Amino acid sequence: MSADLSVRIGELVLPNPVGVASGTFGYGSEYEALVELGSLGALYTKAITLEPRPGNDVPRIVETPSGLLNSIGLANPGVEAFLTDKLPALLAYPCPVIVNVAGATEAEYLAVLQRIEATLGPQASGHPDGPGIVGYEVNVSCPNVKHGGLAFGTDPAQVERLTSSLRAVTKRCLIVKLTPNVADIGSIARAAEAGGADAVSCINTLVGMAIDVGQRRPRLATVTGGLSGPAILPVGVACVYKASRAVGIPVIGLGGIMGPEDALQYLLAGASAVQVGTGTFVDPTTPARVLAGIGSWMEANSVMRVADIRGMLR
Amino acid sequence: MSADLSVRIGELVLPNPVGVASGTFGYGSEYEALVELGSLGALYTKAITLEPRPGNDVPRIVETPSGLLNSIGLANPGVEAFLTDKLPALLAYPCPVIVNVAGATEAEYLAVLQRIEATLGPQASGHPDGPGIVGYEVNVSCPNVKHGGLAFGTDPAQVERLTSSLRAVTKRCLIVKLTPNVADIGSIARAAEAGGADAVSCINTLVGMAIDVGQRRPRLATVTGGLSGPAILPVGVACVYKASRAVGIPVIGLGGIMGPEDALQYLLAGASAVQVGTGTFVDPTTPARVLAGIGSWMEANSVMRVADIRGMLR
Amino acid sequence: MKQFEAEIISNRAVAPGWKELVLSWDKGAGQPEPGQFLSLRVSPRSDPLLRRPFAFSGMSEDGGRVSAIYQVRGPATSILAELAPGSAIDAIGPLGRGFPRPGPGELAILAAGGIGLGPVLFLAKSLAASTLVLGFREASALPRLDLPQGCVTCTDDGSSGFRGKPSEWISRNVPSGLVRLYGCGPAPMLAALAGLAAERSWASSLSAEQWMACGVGACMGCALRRSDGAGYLRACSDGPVFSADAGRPSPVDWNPRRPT
Amino acid sequence: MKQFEAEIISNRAVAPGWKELVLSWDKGAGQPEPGQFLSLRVSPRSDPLLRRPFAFSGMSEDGGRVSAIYQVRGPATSILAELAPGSAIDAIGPLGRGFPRPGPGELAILAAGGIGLGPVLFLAKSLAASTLVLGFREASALPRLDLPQGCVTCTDDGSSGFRGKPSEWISRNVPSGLVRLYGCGPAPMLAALAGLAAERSWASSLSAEQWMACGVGACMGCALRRSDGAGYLRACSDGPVFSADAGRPSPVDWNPRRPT
Ligand SMILES: Cc1cc2nc3c(=O)[nH]c(=O)nc-3n(C[C@H](O)[C@H](O)[C@H](O)COP(=O)(O)OP(=O)(O)OC[C@H]3O[C@@H](n4cnc5c(N)ncnc54)[C@H](O)[C@@H]3O)c2cc1C
Ligand SMILES: Cc1cc2nc3c(=O)[nH]c(=O)nc-3n(C[C@H](O)[C@H](O)[C@H](O)COP(=O)(O)OP(=O)(O)OC[C@H]3O[C@@H](n4cnc5c(N)ncnc54)[C@H](O)[C@@H]3O)c2cc1C
Ligand SMILES: Cc1cc2nc3c(=O)[nH]c(=O)nc-3n(C[C@H](O)[C@H](O)[C@H](O)COP(=O)(O)O)c2cc1C
Ligand SMILES: Cc1cc2nc3c(=O)[nH]c(=O)nc-3n(C[C@H](O)[C@H](O)[C@H](O)COP(=O)(O)O)c2cc1C
Ligand code: FES
Ligand code: FES
Repeated sequence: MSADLSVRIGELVLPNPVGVASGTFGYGSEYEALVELGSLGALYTKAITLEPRPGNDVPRIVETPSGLLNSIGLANPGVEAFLTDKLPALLAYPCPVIVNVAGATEAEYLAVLQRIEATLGPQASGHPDGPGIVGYEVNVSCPNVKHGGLAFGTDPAQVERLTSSLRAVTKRCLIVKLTPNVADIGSIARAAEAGGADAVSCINTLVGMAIDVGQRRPRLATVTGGLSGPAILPVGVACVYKASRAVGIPVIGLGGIMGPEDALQYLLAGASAVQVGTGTFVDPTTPARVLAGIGSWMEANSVMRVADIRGMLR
Repeated sequence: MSADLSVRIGELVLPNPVGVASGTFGYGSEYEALVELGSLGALYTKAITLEPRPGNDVPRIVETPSGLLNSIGLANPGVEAFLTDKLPALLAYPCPVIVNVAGATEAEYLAVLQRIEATLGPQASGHPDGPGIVGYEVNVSCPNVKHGGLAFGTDPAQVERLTSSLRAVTKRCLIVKLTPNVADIGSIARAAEAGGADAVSCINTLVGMAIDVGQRRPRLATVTGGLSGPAILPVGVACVYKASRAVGIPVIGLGGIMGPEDALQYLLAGASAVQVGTGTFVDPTTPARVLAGIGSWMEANSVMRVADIRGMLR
Repeated sequence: MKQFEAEIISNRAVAPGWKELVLSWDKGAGQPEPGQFLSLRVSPRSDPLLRRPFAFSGMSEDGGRVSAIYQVRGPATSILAELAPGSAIDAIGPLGRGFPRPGPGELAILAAGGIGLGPVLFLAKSLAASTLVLGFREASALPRLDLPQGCVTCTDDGSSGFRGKPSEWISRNVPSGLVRLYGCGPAPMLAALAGLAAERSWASSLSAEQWMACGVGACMGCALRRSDGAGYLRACSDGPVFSADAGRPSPVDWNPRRPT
Repeated sequence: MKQFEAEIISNRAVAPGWKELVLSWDKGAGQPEPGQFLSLRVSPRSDPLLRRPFAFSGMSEDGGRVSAIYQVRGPATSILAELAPGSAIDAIGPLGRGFPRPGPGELAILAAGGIGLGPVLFLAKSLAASTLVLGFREASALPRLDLPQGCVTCTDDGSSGFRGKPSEWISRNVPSGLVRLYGCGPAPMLAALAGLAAERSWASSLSAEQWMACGVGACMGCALRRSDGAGYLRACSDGPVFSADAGRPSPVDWNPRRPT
């Protein structure tokens, strides 16, 4: 009998645990020549906001030791252009698609979701385990302009309120993506669960900064940026370990996954699924290698269902 | 005219900006054969607690991508043995020594400081720019047992109270060492300043975790540990940038410094001085190379006083 | 576009701090054009982490080998410089949009400086006729390569050929007329070339450089400011070559100034 | 103890997955003793990051060269295995406390397994008389080295020499009497040797392995549990060799079990 790689998140069933992370896979078409989309557990889109956003000033990226610091900003065409220009292709992909949503106010998040829901119609009944837009990932690392610019995701009360207002407008899978830039990620995960999230994903990038000492300038035009890549792997694994012990809903792990061992660390720490971000830039075969390596590990350890791995940490 | 490398922190004057970080340089004697102690800007001791502590169970260290994850715990002989066994040698060193202090309750921190102050006597008047015990660094990353185990350093109110009670018992330089595991390091730095600290240092380690997927066990006996080394460099630089803009007192930067460029990033971000930690393990010449490199950079940029670097970021 | 394990055929020094890499090429990846590039992962470790982009400097007649000329600058190029013939390297390409052919009647003027040498040499080889102008710091930086006959060399100090920048040579020696100005090199050179083309109403096709993370258009990291102010274009997939014609201004802003 | 740039004199394969490194030695660092080790930084990049400890396997007569036998296991040893003779490497040593000489009348029995081979061979060379017992997985793992005459080889599968572990050979073949049992190898082997020594009331000197960060006693990272429960000792500076005598039990707990 072959292993069961499927992942259940609320009502949703993903074909396998290895997705590609928001902002690192564009809208899919960019990597089509290099990555077989049909083998992805889920494709998380670049963040969508209500209005089009050009993104931050340049330079936007710089390499740090085992890390990538970026300040892309929420560069995206806005929800209307997304629906006309990107959605048709996304609906035709052979893998589940999850739309990453961002905003500067609660109202903005809500408007994006409502607009997409209005276009897609309510979710078909039964278990949606096929392709199509199967859910939303809410990026709460955005600064809340009404709360002095501190990110939504640093305050449990804001996370709970935002989650429950989004919950009210969709039956699709609702994932809240947590920021690691907090003292107690468990309390934020619990707030997302209380607000009605089907899952939480973590981690988003760590706040970081790099300076060109010759030029005496920050290397990023925005001064600080978000740190991703292998450097943050141990931080992500610790966050998943804590978040998965704080909530009953599934946790999706990401941050620094470059190969199967890294992904297995997340699954053993308590994640139900993982996402590959920066690892795809470095090697576009990473998602496929990770999936194959999880399969081999399961075989070597006589594990029949990927869902069982999270209980296997000694 | 040669450059002025001295650093002023409150009343204290350090001979140069490059110190060695707490917990990474033992009590000095361990590195005496490899590092010229007389060239150090300051030597920060391993944390001292009231009672002797054996430290955490083993294994205690594991390497991660460009990082070191440790769970040494506060392994130390306790303040009494420190005073009898370690203090005489520390007083004889040709560099300023700063004692790192830790505890599980406010009372414990206070007792350690009082005990050391009682032994040393009040500070000699005038500018203490020579060797000897010139100050304390308060490690607020320790879990507060009376507050559910969350670290002191994650709550501004606790940091302010702890700082002001320590301030009351010493005239020596008082540095509060901040944890990066918070949403807003500026607010914690302000609390330390309000409590009467002469400076803040940042960053302590990031919470991290690594799993041996073959053994299905956490690699550290304590499950999670503290991440240091080049992986955290951009996080430390961002913290110093923010903390130095939040307070008027000096900021001492550390985290991932491996060479002069890294240290200069901290100084340009707003630090008045730096510390080398993990970098000494990797290459014991790091503190000396960093100091020499800062000197060359100052010459190339016609900077006469190291204290001027912090205002030079464009 | 394809990802494959290329074999290093040779990796020889061509000038102080400069090397020429020759790689086996998987024809299934498609035929590289001048101005396009490939991305290489120089080490399986995570420092350095990101792939690095290098422009093609040529292709063997049978299409089975490609080359790139590179400058040893930092960690990745230092590691690359040590790789021995016979070793394998993870390559993705061809990437980006290359140089367009000259329009009917357009005289092709090609200018290169620094790391722009490779793509411009490749372009020169692919054109029946062109004027090739290469800039170097000094005579000792001239590469040991078979440069096309009649190519103009410029040095900053006049130690070989014309004293000055390629843009200065072109400005003095190329008469007005139907010209397409091609260029690749450091940002100030591109700005000078763009200015010259605008002044003379020449068409231009310039290749931009920008830090890259994905190299395929997915991350928006390699953004270049649009000249019309309406946001950004991607160096890796909208470019790296951007063209301007009589009626159509350059889509990207070649002015290297940074806003404050 | 000193930090210096050593030159790699040779770096040859001695068995599948095993190499012998020979380095120039700075005599100002002091003369290495069997059981002591050196720490190497294998790459200037930050991944792999930490220095790696390797026990000395020998020293040239003039003291100008030292050697270490190592197994290619992970990133650092893979990089080390590729370093060519003539290259420089950052070395610190000698570190730690080595094996004590046998006491008066003590018969020296030496056991090695896995990466314990190097230090035990060095010890054997330094002693006038000893019984040397080496354990390997199978015949093909035997190194191409000049092993001392009369040394006993054991293999797990019996494909060469004694079938079984060194501790088993010793237990069967060494009569009770005044013995010092020396050993270095994997944790289960050390536990077996410690048990055997206790049972026979032999003195023992065993070398421990533990992850290290500083290698000089400063970080407390390489802690080993004390046998008396009173905290920890440092493998790098209190050890790596720890001894037990008739009246004095081993200071460290050789039992590799991990608490749950
Ligand atoms: C489309 C494209 C084509 C290229 N073609 C070539 C080529 O044919 N030959 C060649 O030698 N190089 C080429 N480069 C540049 C090459 O990618 C960099 O030199 C290389 O990535 C440097 O890596 P490193 O780790 O050695 O140095 P790093 O430490 O990464 O860089 C060293 C210094 O080089 C500069 N630099 C490096 N990369 C960039 C970049 N992407 N944008 C701006 N400045 C940069 C910076 O000043 C940096 O401080 C090209 C770049 C692009 C974007
Ligand atoms: C005092 C001392 C002396 C040593 N002498 C030798 C020697 O003479 N020859 C030799 O080949 N090796 C020796 N070692 C071990 C050697 O240091 C490691 O094999 C090396 O560090 C592995 O580095 P790596 O990056 O290649 O592999 P890593 O990825 O670091 O390790 C690969 C695997 O090896 C094991 N391992 C590595 N280092 C240690 C350690 N310190 N403690 C426990 N397990 C470990 C782990 O199972 C790990 O998964 C010694 C270690 C110590 C502490
Ligand atoms: C270039 C880039 C752009 C990103 N854009 C987004 C985004 O739009 N929305 C979001 O939630 N996360 C975004 N992220 C964060 C990633 O999805 C991911 O959480 C993070 O990079 C950590 O994973 P990694 O180390 O595997 O990259 C972005 C990351 C990178 C590197
Ligand atoms: C092995 C080890 C032990 C440490 N012990 C202490 C300690 O006792 N007190 C403290 O304040 N910080 C301690 N730290 C934190 C360091 O002082 C420093 O803040 C951190 O390692 C980041 O700097 P680095 O990247 O240069 O190492 C320790 C770090 C390491 C790696
Ligand atoms: S490098 Fe990613 S979009 Fe160009
Ligand atoms: S490795 Fe640091 S104390 Fe032993």
